[in-house]
Amino acid sequence: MSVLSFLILFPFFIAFVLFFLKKDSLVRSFIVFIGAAGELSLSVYFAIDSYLYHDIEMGTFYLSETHDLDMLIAALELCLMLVVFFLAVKYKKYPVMILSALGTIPALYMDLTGKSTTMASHIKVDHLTVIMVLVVGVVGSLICMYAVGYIRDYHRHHKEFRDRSGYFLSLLFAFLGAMMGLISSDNLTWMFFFWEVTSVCSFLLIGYSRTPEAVHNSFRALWMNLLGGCAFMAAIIFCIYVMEITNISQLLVYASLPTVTVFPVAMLAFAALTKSAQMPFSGWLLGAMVAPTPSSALLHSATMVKAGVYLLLRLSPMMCGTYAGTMVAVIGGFTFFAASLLAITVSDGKKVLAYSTVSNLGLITAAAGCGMEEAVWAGIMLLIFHSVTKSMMFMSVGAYENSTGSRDVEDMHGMIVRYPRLAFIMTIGIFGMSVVPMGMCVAKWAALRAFIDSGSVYLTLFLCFGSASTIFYWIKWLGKIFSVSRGSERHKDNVPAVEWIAMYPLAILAMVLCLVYPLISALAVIPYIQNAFSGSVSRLVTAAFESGSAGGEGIIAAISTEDFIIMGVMLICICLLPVAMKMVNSVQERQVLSYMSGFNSGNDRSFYDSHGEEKDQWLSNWYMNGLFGEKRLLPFCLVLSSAFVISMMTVCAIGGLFI
Amino acid sequence: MRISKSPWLLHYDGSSCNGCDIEVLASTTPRFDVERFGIVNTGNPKHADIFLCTGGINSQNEDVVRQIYDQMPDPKVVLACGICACDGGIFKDCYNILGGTDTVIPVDVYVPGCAVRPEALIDGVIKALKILDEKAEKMKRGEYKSLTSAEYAEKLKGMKTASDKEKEDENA
Amino acid sequence: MAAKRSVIPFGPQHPVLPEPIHIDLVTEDEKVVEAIPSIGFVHRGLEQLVTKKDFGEMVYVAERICGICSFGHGYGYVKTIEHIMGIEPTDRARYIRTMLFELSRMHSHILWLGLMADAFGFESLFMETWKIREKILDMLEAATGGRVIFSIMRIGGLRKDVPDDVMKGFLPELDKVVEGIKACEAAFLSDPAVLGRLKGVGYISKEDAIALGCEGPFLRASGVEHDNRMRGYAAYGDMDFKIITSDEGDSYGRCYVRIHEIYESASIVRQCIEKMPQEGIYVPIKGFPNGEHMTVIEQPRGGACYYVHASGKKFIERMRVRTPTFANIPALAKTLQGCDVADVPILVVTIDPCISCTER
Amino acid sequence: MTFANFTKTELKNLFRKPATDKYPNGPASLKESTRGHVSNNMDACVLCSVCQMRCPTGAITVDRKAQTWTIRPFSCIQCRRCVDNCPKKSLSMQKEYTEPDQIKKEQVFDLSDRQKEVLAEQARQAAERAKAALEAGKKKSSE
Amino acid sequence: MLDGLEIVELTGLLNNIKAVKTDGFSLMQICATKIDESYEILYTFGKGYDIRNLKTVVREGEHVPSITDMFEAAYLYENEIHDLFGIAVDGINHDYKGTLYRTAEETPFR
Amino acid sequence: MTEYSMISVIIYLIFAPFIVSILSGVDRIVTARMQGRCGPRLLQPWFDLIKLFSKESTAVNGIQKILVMAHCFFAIFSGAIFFAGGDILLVLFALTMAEVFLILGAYSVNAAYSEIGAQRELLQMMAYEPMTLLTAAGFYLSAGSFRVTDIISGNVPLILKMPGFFIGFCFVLVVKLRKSPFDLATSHHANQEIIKGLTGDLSGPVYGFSLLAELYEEALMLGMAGLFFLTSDRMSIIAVFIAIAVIMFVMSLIDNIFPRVKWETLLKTEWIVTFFAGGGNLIILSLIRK
Ligand code: SF4
Ligand code: SF4
Ligand code: SF4
Ligand code: SF4
Ligand code: SF4
Ligand code: SF4
Ligand code: SF4
Ligand code: SF4
Repeated sequence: MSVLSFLILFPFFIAFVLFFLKKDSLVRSFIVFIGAAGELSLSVYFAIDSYLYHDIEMGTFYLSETHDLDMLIAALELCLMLVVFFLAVKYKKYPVMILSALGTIPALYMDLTGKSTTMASHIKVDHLTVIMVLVVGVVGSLICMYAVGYIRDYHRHHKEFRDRSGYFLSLLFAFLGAMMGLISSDNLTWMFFFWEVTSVCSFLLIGYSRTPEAVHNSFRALWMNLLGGCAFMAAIIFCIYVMEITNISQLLVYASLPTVTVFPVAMLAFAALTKSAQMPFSGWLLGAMVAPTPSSALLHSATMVKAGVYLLLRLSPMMCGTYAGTMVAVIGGFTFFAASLLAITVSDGKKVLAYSTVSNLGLITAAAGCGMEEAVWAGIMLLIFHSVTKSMMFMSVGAYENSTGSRDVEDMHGMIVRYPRLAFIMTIGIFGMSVVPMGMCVAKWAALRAFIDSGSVYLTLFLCFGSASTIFYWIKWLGKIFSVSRGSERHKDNVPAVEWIAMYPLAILAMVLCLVYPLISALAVIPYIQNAFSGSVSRLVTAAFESGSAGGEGIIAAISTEDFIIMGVMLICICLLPVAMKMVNSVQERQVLSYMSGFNSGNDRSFYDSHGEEKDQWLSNWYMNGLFGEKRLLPFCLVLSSAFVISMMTVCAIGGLFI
Repeated sequence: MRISKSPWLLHYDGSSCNGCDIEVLASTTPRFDVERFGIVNTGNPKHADIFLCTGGINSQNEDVVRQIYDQMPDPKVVLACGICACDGGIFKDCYNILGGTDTVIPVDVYVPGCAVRPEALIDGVIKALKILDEKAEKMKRGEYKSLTSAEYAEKLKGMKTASDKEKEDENA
Repeated sequence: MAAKRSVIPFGPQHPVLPEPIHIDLVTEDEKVVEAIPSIGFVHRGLEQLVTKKDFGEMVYVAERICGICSFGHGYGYVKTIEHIMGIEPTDRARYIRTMLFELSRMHSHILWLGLMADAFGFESLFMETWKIREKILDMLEAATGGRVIFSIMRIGGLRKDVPDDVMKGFLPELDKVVEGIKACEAAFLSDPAVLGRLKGVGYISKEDAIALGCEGPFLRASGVEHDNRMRGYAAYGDMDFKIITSDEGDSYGRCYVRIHEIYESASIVRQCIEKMPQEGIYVPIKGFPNGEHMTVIEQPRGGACYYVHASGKKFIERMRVRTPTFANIPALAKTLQGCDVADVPILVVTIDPCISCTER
Repeated sequence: MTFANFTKTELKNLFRKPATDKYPNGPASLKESTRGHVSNNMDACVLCSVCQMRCPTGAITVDRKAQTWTIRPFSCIQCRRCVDNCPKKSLSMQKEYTEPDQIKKEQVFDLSDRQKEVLAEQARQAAERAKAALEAGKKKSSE
Repeated sequence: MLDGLEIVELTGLLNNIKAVKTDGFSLMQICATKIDESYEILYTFGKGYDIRNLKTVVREGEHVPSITDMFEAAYLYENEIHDLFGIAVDGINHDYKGTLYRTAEETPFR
Repeated sequence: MTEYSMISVIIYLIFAPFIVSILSGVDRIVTARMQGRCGPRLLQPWFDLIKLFSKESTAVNGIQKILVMAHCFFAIFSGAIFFAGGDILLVLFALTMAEVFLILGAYSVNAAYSEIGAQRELLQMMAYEPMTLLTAAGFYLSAGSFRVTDIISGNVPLILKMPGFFIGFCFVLVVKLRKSPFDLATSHHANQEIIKGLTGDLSGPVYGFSLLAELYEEALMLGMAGLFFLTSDRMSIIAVFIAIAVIMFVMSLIDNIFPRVKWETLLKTEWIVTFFAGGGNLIILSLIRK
């Protein structure tokens, strides 16, 4: 327990210290470094510790008596509400006050009256927790390290913003702590508290630069998340007053009684959808791109948005075949597809990443909503791979922006020659996101199989269409990086060492994960699924069991050893490419100009134009704005998904409350 | 395996009157069907083995012709199609005509005609294919490398100065 | 923020267009947002040859202004000189000229159909049309001795007579040509897949077409009833034919006009052969031309102007040709804005560019 | 509108004999009137140089000293102007075209022996006439 | 011998052309001819089958106003005259500045 | 790996290019005949390939070359997995990977037409991938496994269960065999607005590698088409050959009676066909399975 509490509290402590170190100094960098390194090693230690000394098979439970802590949490909740109130008044955004109050006041009431605790323990550690702790701990800490270098450059480039980097770093750490709390809480009220902390932290981070756009976007993020918080609260109230339970694990016991659980599950799922920026709520995440890159990386890839899907994955045993499950699956699948199409139409690197995040979260959501073991397996795998790869992508885009002043994909032309190291990171990232044998694709593969098995035609279709679109935007990006024109030279990138410290391990991790994922699967994911689903043998799952393809064995069978070896070979071949490149390039051959209709002006960059002058050739990617443009597709998607969510929620509410 | 079994052809219209061009095009159509000899009209210098140039060279297209020629991989042959491409034809007195194709790149086969007949073109191509095979043979033995257009220009300069000298001698 | 636009060169060397035309294309995805054409790759300066070749020799140069409308150019030049010198060619010469002119028009239009098919990627249609075209080339060769350059024109008439039995032999061939074109017409004008590539592509309104000075089928496809043959030169005054127009104003309309003009031309050729007068083929000329004149005739691609300024010497002062393609280029530049990259060849082909005569 | 209406034509073609000429395995399709290359009947040519003057591309050279008539087929545009203008009708247009070649060959026609004699005879007569005229002139002047 | 020929002063050129335009004519061609030391510029307009010609004489060094405001398509002709004859044309809406024809010999007709 | 799969992989590796060359030689002759021409020799595609390898190797830059070779390697590799009876999804993913390398190769030269070709190739992938994935899903549903060895061990030809998938797959074939109306990215006719598209800047042996890859890829695609007909019965191999012959014929006919469409039409057509033919069949199969 002490490790865990340290894991949660330590970041808060660092955050507290950093809050007062306003000036950039060696001391501050050192503290960040210590904090990050500490958190990282702690989480690894925690994982090993849990495996070796605790019973994570059935979950280890802590803290069943917590009156004092509850009071503390109530007080902190009140503080959060006040912060929101203060800023809402300051920027005249009053509606968020209502949302905030709607969520917080019942929580306060229950905390103070002690309703929110039964004898059940508040903290639970099982396989999923360990996985999440590792993800958040490793990726999150690396991001914090990266942030030190980044925020310095950021302020060097953006003199117009006031340097509040201490506050920024402190928020990042607070966030980390909150995430740790969230993933280890079993008690719903506690979870709610951490949930709200992440909402408010992200709100503050998005509004960091205080430009009107940033403020506007931050409030959008806030109200969406608070709306989710209200739904969360509704679920808690229902659990406490109707079902007389307080914990998620207790809720899971009712998995086989979908009529009982449909209301709380639907409400929690709704909250998760807002947090994971699923379709009608995807707007906040896109808007969050105004924030400095580390917060984008942290919010969008590694942590906050993962909180949503984490909750969904927890709930997934209760979603198979229920209305709530259908809602989640459809929204997830739809988001996966629609966001990939939207990602095609944008050229701002961070925006592409944001849409792709929304899209991938959609897939995880769909996997959770589908509720089949294999799907959940794929969902968890996706979550791991996505965190590592996407945070790396965000970091490299940020580093590129700080080196060149632009983060537009179109400006990454010929990066492989100009900034080879960054290009290398990005290439790994993009490969990781899009092609086999890298992780994401393998998980998609398992998901496809699960979707087919579950008989949901719509999910299968969404997945097929969505992954085809995914390839498009990733590869065109990669293509830009590889477009080399003769005579371009290597530029010096001014990426600080700390950023490399963050990026290299992630890059290596991304590669290594591809090789060791069977291990992760066997050690953590499959045991978790077997436990989680043991109590809830729904009709569909039984069917799957009978056909002999579900369960631990089935999941491994989805990707057989043979396939795994083949993929290993592919990975090695890809790794050998740079070597081959060196070798082939050593063979001299006649170099010719690239083809420009015979009117090349002597280098690969320009041709003679209609006025006989040299004109630079410029090659831009496709964005298909006419077909899938944000203006065209987005409103349509939002309306469609909102209508769907509203109707499904209504059905669930009526079904859960009155039947 | 002879390279001449699959000659791919690139056609560029220098400053022809179109007469030769349509005949070149006609030779790819059913009546003459040069695909019988494996000829494909590629249009891309990087894939081509035979460069078929019609029309004379003028000051605006000389660079284009040079560039296309240089972009073609060895072994390659150049066919000058039509009288214009052979020596400037009826236009050779025009202020903007520098001369036939051989003023900028080396020509392997001259195909006369105004306009060149598809049959003559076929004859010319068949002749060119023999040369292509010879070049390929020599290339294999490492004895052959085609001149680049720049080298050719040098060579021409050399030739000219030599003949100029002769003329001067004569005058003297 | 980098522009999401590509700047690419299109031509001069380009596979779909044997014509060395160059266009600077600025595109967004596949949409062309800006297109600046440039010509001059074929510019020879043949108008200046008048200072080196006498007015009789210039006929050979005029024929080689373009190898496709070779006959028309020869005719245009000769007619201008004849007008200045006040010569009236014999009836038989007029009829044979008309017949050859219309055969050239047919071969040119069929050639165009093929290139059009090629431009939208319909290879077999291209092959089919060019297969049919060979029949006309055979006729032309039988009549004149050349497939594309005829060398039959002379000031005052023709250099060579075409025997009547040869001309009679054309009639059944013409029927076959028309029949073949009918089969292709089905593909051009009523296949939905082809229509998808033609309808609405490169629209020019009637007003624009007139204002931009468009010519020929391009103009008629925008609904303007204008055909210089109606001026009645050569033997057109004696012929019965109608002006083909279309109100579509797009690439489809241009196909429609050209295909139907082929039928009209076939009918004119037939009329010529049937009514062929029997008498000499040329009148001798004396002296040198003196004066200036501009002739406007209808080439396959539209009206062409021939201007000659002569001052009674062996060498004329100035010859100028304004060709239909030249007149159509501003309209082309206009239609290119906003089209797809895939449509660029189609649009360039719809004006039926003969850069050769455009740049001379 | 009929979908894929070219199918019939294509299938018909498939089962028909191809429209392709046999050339080069068969004869080239040359018409009676085809303008191929210029040839000179050196039995009739008088080396008057009219053809050289008339040729638009300067493809003909008449060398009276060497008694040859030379054509550069790689410059000839087959316009037939020389043929039409030859006063002796010694030129003719053959329907076979000039073969492609690796170099731009010239074709030299030597005057036939008979014609050489004829020309020499003519020249002698001309010389005599000139001489006679000259003498006549001399006489006149002396007178 | 030219149809509807009218010879106008360079100064009155634009007004005359405006009148032609008001009559509904469109531009057919513009060309130049060098006569001794000056240049004749011939503007040809057409309406249906009617033709009207305007001729003006430009001396060496004189500038010609562009008519591209009235006839958009005139730019090619004007550029051509500039490139081949070296006559300066002012205010062309699309001025190639001497690069329409990139000839070996500059202004060969001059 | 069983002996059978060993043998079939070896046959594939050694003979596939040759066999596919002959097939496309036949295709070229048939095309020519449809156009009223004689057409090339039967082995013409093979000659073309060999020729390329004897040409001089020129390159715009070094990266391009290695990327194209990687493309070739992975194309062959994915075919090998298929003929070894491996997982069909893995085959498709590996094929995608191969395509990616080709596209990167085209990007790497920084030339207008290559890049347009690359974008279009990407677009084509986007257009046909849903269908190929769905086809795999269809095989899984009807044969209970993604593995080729399991798929062909049934008693009835799967085409009976999967007609919709087959129709959709034929649309994919039009793209993959680079036939009009969908040959947007390169063009097997030299007459289109982009010059051989993404292979436009390859020359000599490097281009040879990409053609070789194409031959292997075609073998793979035809093999996949064969899966619809192959059963545990040995004689079904004859059905496969007949089917492939018919498919090839229909492909060249289609090639000859259509103009090329534009990219939007391609995308829409492919997706609509995928959605209705593939999706419809998928629904039916799922229902049957339940
Ligand atoms: S290379 Fe040029 S375009 Fe690219 S970032 Fe540097 S300065 Fe800008
Ligand atoms: S082409 Fe331009 S943008 Fe690209 S690397 Fe070279 S200089 Fe930079
Ligand atoms: S040789 Fe004759 S036909 Fe050929 S381009 Fe020259 S002038 Fe035209
Ligand atoms: S597109 Fe190719 S085949 Fe067609 S005319 Fe042009 S060069 Fe010839
Ligand atoms: S459009 Fe011009 S270049 Fe093309 S074939 Fe016709 S005449 Fe020749
Ligand atoms: S318009 Fe074109 S085809 Fe007609 S004569 Fe002029 S150049 Fe030739
Ligand atoms: S060929 Fe005729 S024109 Fe020529 S030199 Fe001989 S006789 Fe005179
Ligand atoms: S045919 Fe014409 S070009 Fe040839 S030699 Fe006679 S006059 Fe000269």
